Amino acid sequence: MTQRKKWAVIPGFLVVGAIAAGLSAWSGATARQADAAQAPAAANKLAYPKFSGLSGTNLDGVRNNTEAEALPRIKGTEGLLLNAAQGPWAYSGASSPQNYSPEQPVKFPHPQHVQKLGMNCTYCHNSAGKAQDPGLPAVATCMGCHTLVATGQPEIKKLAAYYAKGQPVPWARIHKVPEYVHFPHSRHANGGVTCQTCHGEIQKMPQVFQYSSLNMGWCVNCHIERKARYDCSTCHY
Amino acid sequence: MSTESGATGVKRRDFLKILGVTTAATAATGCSTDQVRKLIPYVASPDGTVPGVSNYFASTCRECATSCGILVETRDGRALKVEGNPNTELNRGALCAKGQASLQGLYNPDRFRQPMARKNGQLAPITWDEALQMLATRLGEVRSKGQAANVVFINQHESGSFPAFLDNWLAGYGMPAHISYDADAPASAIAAHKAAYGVSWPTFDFDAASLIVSFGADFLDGWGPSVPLQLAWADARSKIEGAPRAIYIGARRSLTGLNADSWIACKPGSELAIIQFLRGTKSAADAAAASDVSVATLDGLKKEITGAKRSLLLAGGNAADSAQVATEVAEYNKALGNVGITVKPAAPLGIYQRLDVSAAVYNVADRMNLGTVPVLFVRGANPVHTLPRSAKFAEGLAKVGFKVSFTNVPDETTELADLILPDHHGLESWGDAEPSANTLHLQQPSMEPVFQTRATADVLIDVAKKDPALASKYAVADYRNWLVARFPGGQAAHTQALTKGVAAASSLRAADRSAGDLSRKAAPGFAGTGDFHLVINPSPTLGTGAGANKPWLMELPDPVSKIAWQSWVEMHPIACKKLGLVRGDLVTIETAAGKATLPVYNYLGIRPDTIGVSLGLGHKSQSAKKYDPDSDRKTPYFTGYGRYAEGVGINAVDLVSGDTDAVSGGIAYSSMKAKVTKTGENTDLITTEGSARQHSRGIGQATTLAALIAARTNKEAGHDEHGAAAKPAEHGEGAAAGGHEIGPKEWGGNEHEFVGGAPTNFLPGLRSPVANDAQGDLGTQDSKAKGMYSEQHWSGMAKRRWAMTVDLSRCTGCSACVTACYSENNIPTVGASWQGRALSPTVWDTRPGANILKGREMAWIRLERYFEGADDAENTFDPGFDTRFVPMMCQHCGNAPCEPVCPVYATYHAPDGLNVQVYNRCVGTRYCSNNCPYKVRYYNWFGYGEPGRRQYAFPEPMQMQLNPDVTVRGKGVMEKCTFCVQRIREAETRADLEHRPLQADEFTTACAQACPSKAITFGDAADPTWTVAKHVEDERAYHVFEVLNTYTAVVYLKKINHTVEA
Amino acid sequence: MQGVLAVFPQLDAVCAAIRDLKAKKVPKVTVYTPTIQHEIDDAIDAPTSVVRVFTLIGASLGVTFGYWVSIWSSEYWPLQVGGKAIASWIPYTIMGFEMFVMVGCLSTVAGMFINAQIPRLVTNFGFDKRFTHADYGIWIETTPDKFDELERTLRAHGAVEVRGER
Amino acid sequence: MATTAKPVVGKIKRPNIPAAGIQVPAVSTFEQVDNEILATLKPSSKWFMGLGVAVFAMLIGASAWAYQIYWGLGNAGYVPPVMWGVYIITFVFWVGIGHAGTLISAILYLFRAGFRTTIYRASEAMTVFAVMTAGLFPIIHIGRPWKFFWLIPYPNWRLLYPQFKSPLLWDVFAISTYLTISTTFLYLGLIPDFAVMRDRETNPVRKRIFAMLSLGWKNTDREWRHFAKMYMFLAAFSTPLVLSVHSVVSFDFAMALTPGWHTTIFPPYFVGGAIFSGFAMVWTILIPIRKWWHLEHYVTLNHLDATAKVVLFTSLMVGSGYLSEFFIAWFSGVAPEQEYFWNRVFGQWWWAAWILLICNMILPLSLFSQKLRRNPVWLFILSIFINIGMWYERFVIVVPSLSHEFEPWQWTHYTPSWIDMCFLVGSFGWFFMWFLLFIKQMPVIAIAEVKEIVPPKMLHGHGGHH
Repeated sequence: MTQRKKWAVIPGFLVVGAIAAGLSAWSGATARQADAAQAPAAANKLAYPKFSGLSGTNLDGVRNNTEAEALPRIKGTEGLLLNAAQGPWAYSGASSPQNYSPEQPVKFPHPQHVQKLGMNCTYCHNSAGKAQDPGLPAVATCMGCHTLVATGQPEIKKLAAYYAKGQPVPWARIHKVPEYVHFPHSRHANGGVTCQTCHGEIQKMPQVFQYSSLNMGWCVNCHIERKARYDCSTCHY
Repeated sequence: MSTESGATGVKRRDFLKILGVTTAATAATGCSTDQVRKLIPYVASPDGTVPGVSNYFASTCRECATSCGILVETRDGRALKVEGNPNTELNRGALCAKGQASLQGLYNPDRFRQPMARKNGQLAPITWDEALQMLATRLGEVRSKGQAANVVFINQHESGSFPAFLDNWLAGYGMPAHISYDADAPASAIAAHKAAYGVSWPTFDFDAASLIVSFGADFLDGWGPSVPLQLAWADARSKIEGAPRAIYIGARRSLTGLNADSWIACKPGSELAIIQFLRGTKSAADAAAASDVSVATLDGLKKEITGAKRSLLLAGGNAADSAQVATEVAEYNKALGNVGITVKPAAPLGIYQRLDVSAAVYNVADRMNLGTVPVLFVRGANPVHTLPRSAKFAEGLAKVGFKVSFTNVPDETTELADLILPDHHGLESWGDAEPSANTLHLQQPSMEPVFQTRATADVLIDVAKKDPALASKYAVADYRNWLVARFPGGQAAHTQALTKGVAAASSLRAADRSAGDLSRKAAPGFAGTGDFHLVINPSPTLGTGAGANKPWLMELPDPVSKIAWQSWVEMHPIACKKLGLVRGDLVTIETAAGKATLPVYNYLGIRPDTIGVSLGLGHKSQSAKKYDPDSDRKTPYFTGYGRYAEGVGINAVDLVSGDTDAVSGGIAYSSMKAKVTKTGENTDLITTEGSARQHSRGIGQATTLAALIAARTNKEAGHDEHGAAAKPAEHGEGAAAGGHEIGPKEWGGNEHEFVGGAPTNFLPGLRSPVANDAQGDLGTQDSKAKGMYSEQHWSGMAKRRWAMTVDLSRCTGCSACVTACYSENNIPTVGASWQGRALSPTVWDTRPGANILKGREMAWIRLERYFEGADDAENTFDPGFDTRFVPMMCQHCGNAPCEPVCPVYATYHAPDGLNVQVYNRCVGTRYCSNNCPYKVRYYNWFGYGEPGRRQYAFPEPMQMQLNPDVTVRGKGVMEKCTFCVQRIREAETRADLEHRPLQADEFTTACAQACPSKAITFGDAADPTWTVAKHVEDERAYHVFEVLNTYTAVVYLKKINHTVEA
Repeated sequence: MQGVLAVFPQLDAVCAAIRDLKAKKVPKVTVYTPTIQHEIDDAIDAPTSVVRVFTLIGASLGVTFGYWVSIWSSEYWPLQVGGKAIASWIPYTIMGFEMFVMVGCLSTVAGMFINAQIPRLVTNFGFDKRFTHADYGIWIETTPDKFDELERTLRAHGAVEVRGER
Repeated sequence: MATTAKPVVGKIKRPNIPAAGIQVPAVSTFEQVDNEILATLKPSSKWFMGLGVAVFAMLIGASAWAYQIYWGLGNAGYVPPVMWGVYIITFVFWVGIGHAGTLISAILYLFRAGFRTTIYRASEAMTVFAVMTAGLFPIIHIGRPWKFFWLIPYPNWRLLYPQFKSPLLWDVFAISTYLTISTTFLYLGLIPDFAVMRDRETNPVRKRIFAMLSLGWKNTDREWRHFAKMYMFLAAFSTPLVLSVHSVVSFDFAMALTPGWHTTIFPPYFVGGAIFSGFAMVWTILIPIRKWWHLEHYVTLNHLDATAKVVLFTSLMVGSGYLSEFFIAWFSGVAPEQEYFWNRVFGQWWWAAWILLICNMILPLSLFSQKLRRNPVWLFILSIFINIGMWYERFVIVVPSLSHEFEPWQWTHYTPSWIDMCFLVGSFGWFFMWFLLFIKQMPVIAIAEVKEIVPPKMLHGHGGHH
């Protein structure tokens, strides 16, 4: 009768919009996977589950990656599942950004110290098991070795200069949860969470980058998986 | 972007460079994302310091002469909170509001930051070297001119070695012993104690007494060693068997009077007649005529005293003859055989040892005005403010050649000094105190100095070292070493003792002083003309003015009038009616010495022929410059008494002639008659009081001792285990006495049956032992045990039910808990002149207390003070009213009305029974507050916690006081009492790290910790090993607004009134 | 598209033309009217609109979604508020109702759009401006060979203008 | 517009709306309808002035909002525990205003009340703009408006969803549904009129715009058939919706346990009040419009008389609501409730309570007089009083209750501040800005629907019966 089917442009727009949104979500997820891949392969071991879309949400908390399968399944309402914690909307404006990797005033190579020399993390970050704060080594701690070791290297010279002036090294901060979140390192370290769970394979990072998103869904998923409390007042007060 | 951002500032970062590490996941002093980009480690780790873990340093409080032991919590090198030291006999872990607020003296934004000297009439910063040189030169000059004997050193009175040390130093230069001045000291009582008992302060044993009679001795208002007295009072009064009855005699019912069971409202100045009647030297009729108290009452009093098994009579007051009254009272104590039993001169407190009275400072003023004082030193004391104008102290100062101040904050006296050598704050200094013989309270710095200040003792040592004649006497490095050297056992023992803060040792004692020149004796009675007697009392929180630069104390409503940030005059409603005054009307008070215009507070507890004014406010700068909240709030403010005190209220001392008590030499404050004239203007009272009556709503409930004992007897006799008789306190049935009894019966009733058959009668203990049972019989089984709310849940949270009891028989209304809460929970003060709201887009309300006027105080715990009785106060004077003090905080209801109305789960019920407020989730609809029957939710109307905002409550360096465990709230967020959830979580974490379960009473909340009456108990009510679980079962227990079915976790224990047995 | 367009100023004229066309079983007739006239409805005697099916489906989906989103999200992270049941259907009825109305209405509108074939981009075809003003019209989609016959029929019933479009 | 019943073949009835009685006898042809109504769309200098005033008032509100977002809510008059004040009062006020429009366009449609035809478009537009105004206030009044999106259930990385038991969330759903539906209703009703305008417009740009807005509407029988069905369903949905929206708004209060709020009478009492205030606003808007644009023969005195009867009825409804509140407070025996109501009328809030009682209960009684019902000047004056009275009704509900609650220690007083007033002024500016823009761009009287009650041209005399 009349010119018909022109109205089809409207659902058309909707379809295009939906595809665009899906693509953006997918690319967000793949970007994260790519980041993880940047780090040594083992980092993927505890990597966050792959994006499976919102449809993947179910109350059983079943995750798509095989590593997680090995962990105890969470039944019933405990399953705060959440693939929603991935994708472009997963950005937490309040936390420091994922993959943030500022240059440090002294280029401290973790692989050299940890992998080659076999130093323990808590040698330097000595209050990780005792306090809220993991602690940074005092310059004097560095100089304990570096008055003798590798003194000729330019980075060590920088370090020695700080020490000589009696100044601390102004390390650039990488990981930061918002002020209203309490993250006691001690409780995590003592509860069997390895450093690598959150920080990635930090022993292999020549320059440290933020491995995890530090967003709330990321925190809560791990809490449920590890049977830690997930009450709000556990972290927020 | 983060609105929960906390404080940050240049200073803090500088500070960390020197000191320590910080940050990581801690909330709070936090800093918004872009502000902290650096992690600063130690250069060299101090031993035993773990970043992010608190260290506690035992030390001694220097806010008043009492010298309570304190524990200073420090984190990453900065002091966070001051608490009482539980190791001391004196204060047993308790601490008053003033002591808590010492932290704000430490971090006061207006503290001197380095030495200053007057150059061309202006104070200008100089270096310490220059300053010391200047001082040494001056001292040399004075000595060479032979004027040393005329030098005066006025020191804020303190107990311990320093006074003797100072006297020795002065003697070295040929200068006379210093004047140890304390405007707050109870001069009349000290003089009487010395005369009658031979010691300046005996121990009072309230526990041994069965009757306490106070003649104007306001021992709960900061009179004498207030914390120890309050502890003793509360312990004695909360006993049920043999608890003492208390009678207060005075023209104004002070906080002590309100806590007493009876008030004998005698005419001001007539206490002498009453004690003389009691001692038999005056007839009842004469005494009755003098005191305007009926003969029957006086006879009754005498009968009670003589009939009491053991009585304790105390006398204070600051009238012209108060010392004489006190002496007679002390003699009467002797006659009654109380000495050695309730009054123990054999166990004296040394805190007023070597105190000089005001008369001695008058003498200095006179000498200054004669021009005979070449150099004046002042340290801590502020005579320009605390002395009456007639002393002409400020005028005298102008005639002194060289004035040196060691005071570390600007005040009226220091402002006129030529050289300022700021002392360390008490929390940065070494020292000691000897409150009782051979008990030494040690004082040690809890942190590095905040500013470039130096301990006065160290300065004295340094100066002496520059003098060849004295150098050999001062061969120690500093005062600390001097202290250590004379400590028995030396360095090692001293270090060991510091861990406890107390040692069995004695300080270097200085000889006691005579009252001195008493030439300005006041005539007994009230001078001048006028219809009213003016009684003046030191403020329980601000003293005579020292507290006014600390916003916590300024914001703390007066325990009696509930007014903050303002001076007021108390008048009885009868007097108000006669003069046609309503609450808040401005009146002019005129005495022979001066006049002031003040708003009227109509107070039941003052005689109709008397008006009352409090000391503590009225700080004003001598300079022409006035504090400008717009420009001055960003920089230190070195005039007046700092930004918080400047221009607030009036100084009541300006209304008195300044004559002294004939015996003690203390200022006779209450010695003037006053004319009161109506100005016709009205101002708003800056008060937190809405209605002073509880309108039969059973908020503060009471029972009588007799009823309690009768019920116990019944129960023991096996009558009616479960009936009303077993709980006599319930619903006021047993409390007919006084006729003011209030219980749920009067509102709502308890005869109703609720839907679902939920029981409405109060069952002892919490109705809901664990949170998820809060639904009572109405809840569905399915929801009760869902997730974390199941007791079987892995988190185990639902096994606990955090709860609190408040024993109203102990609570005196002192409000120390309020300040403790401010300190622990980073609660902003909102009353400062720059924090007001905008009256137009560009004009701000700069009245002090403008926000309080709008009801916006943030105190998570508030002290409600309700009167019962005296209903027709406008027409008849009835001294027989009862007062209920109710600390009101979040009740952590099992069925919380606030929770279901929040659209975003910002408040919800945690499985362990807490009513949680998640600040970062809050969008600020304020619906929760509307729905809270207890009205205990507080809202951030402005960015009080946001640095850089006009209303920022923590001007640098005050942000260092912020507790890193507690989020600093941004604007637009609701907040409320959390039951100190940070302490709960910290204790749980600690127990977890140590692989053990939580111990009973392992920790407590800040309010409970601070309470000088030990009225608050906190803990897990679901675990019978905790004390609180026993308290909730108490026969006096009740919930506020039980009829609303909220199942609160805060249980109140009824006040016990001690009525006279007929 | 080809067809014949007739303009009628009077209501009874167009009704008569419709009845006649119907009787002659002329297919693909479109009637234009400036407003709803029951006489025309009566003449056309069209089947009931299928929009109501859209309404039913939309409203059912809406009420289901309203309940589902509130119940599911309450159960998803169970938090107790005020001692109430975690998922409580009584208050959730409001969500169910509002979604019932919202989705029901929007799907009704969608149903109308689909069935009435709007939005359409081209209106210059088989249409005359007068139809939105005061006149009635009939458009018959047909091949040019039938134009004359139809014109005659339409004019007979009072069409003031008949034009063929090709 | 549009009939719901399939006409019986052979017995043509023009059954519904015109039969209800109120007609427009002075309008005789379709041409006249088009010409007269479209003539109102020519902007006049008066209109520009009015728009200027409205935009200025709106800008006052907008700048006040910017100021408030920067500084926080402290500059408003809030005195805790009076945590809600002018913003919520104004919110409820505007939501209430909106109700008359939906009542007229939907409920009266279903009831076949003929007088709705000429006034429904203006009322529906009023609804949309009133709800748009109201919808801003919950956002304005919250402390952190930038977090408002947390009230919307959408999948997020926090894993958190809103709390569906909160009456505020019900509000979010109710108001957003209401806004969506009334906007849809307004727009769909406009489509045939857009087609008229498209075809009568000569300016090519405007023509293009109207062409887009009309969605290619051609007035075909097929369109009308589905349109009529849809219109009926929309009206059927809107009827319970309009009753539910103000009931849900009343739940904000009724669900709380505050004395003065916690009462079961609120939903009907709020809905009655909403319709009452909405009709008053319809008068405030329509009486000047009919005068200035000479539309008296469209909106006749008969129309005003009919609306006045509705106002009188709803006034009696709210009046009995007020009285029963007092009765229940007395009857309940609950002390805080009794004290609160005493305080409301004879205590610190007596002035507000009496303003509302006089404006809402006493003055509308004048409408028992037919003479006054047919006096546009009096109706206009009365409408202003009713608007004031209804604003105060919400004031009396919100503020005195909160200021005089269970806890006597927290009893307080409240006075709005300058910024509260800026928002109040701004809300009127915002509302009238949209309304003024609307009436000069779109026909304020529904063209197609008016044509329905105008006798059609007939070839053989007048057919049908009217």
